[in-house]
Amino acid sequence: MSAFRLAEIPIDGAALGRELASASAGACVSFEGWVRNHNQGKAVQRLAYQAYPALALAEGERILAETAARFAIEQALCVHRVGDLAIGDLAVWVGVSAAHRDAAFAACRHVIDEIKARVPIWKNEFYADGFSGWLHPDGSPVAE
Amino acid sequence: MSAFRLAEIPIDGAALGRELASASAGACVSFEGWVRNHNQGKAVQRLAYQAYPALALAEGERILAETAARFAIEQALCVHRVGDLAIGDLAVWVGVSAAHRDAAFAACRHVIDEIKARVPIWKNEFYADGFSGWLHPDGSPVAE
Amino acid sequence: MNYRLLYFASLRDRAGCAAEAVESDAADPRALYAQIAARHRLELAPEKLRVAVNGEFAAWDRVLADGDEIAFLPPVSGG
Amino acid sequence: MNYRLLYFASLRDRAGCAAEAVESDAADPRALYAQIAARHRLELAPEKLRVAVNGEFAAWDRVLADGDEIAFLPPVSGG
Repeated sequence: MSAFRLAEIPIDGAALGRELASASAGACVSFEGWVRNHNQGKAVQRLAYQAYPALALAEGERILAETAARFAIEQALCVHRVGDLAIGDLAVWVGVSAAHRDAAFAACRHVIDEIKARVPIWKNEFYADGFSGWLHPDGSPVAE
Repeated sequence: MSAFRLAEIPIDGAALGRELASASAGACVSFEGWVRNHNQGKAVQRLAYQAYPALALAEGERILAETAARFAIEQALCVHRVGDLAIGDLAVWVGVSAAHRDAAFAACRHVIDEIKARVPIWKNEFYADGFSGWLHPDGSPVAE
Repeated sequence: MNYRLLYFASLRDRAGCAAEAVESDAADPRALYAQIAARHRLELAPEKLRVAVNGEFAAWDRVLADGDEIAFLPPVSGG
Repeated sequence: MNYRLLYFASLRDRAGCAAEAVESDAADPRALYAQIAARHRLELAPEKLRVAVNGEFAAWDRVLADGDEIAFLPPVSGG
């Protein structure tokens, strides 16, 4: 199975963690991105993620391969949700196993930073005032 | 329930993660320490953790309180196993929720570093050659 | 030439569709974007967008071939 | 005075017990450790140990009271 995946149904972080299991790994660091009820001072009611699947899968896989080459890790996995999400839902999961924790922390952080910066996935926030908006990587609204 | 706990039975990371759930948190970082099949070039067959429970609980709780005061997080939890563990077993779990990922990563790393340095828990490794040994925080054997 | 265009996020909302077939004399993505931006009144400047051709990132001056699938990508916001 | 001593890790293995009651004229942990190290042939130097009294970390020159519970703690290795 690919290391980077898109999911249209809820992500099962525990099952993903089991995929990382290894007798030679001493550390596993995971990051979960949750749908937060506020952004830049506005109350958020729900989110929708839209992806360009072919390119998102290719770019996600590239990020995980680069990460495996750069850090002393055993394995890195990432799953990103698409579609409609509610407050508290798991939007993205990253897990990294390694012999030691230095590499596991650094690689996990690297993966989520690169995913946010490079993978063609877009977040549409729906606000309490009835408006919605597509966001930039820094959380600010797209001008258009 | 206390934020720092000792467990004599397997740790359920998924259940602990649910304790961190929050509508205002956008990030959750967790660290898992797994029993590795090698240390400093020696094949490890199993481990036993011994704790000084009263002091370990007090010191663990202090670390989590210090962490909450120092980083912009919502919640931090840690559970450490005691007793006999096999290769691949989850030895320690740390989970941190926060509005943003910077604080979640930094705080999670801080907790595991401090736990390893300060909490009165001792690891006894049992080796393939039949010997066993108590370890220092850096993984080297205790001289005695 | 015949191209297939994919739209995402704010561009999809503005274009009113996720994909469309176009016939155009534009030879590269830069010329193609100028045409469709005028037609759909897209306001995102090309400097804010990335281009993908046939599922891979591409340059704005890439020479397009008949049948290519082209996407203009707004700034991403996953995670 | 009567003290209760707790042993952990390598000190427990060497002492052969997890806890013991001792009667001693030692007034602080430093003097007490010297006595029990000699009796149990403990080889860890005090500089490598920390002291706890009644479940909290304490100084080597803390004045001990009758009934205190004292632990000499080897370098920890949790996690």
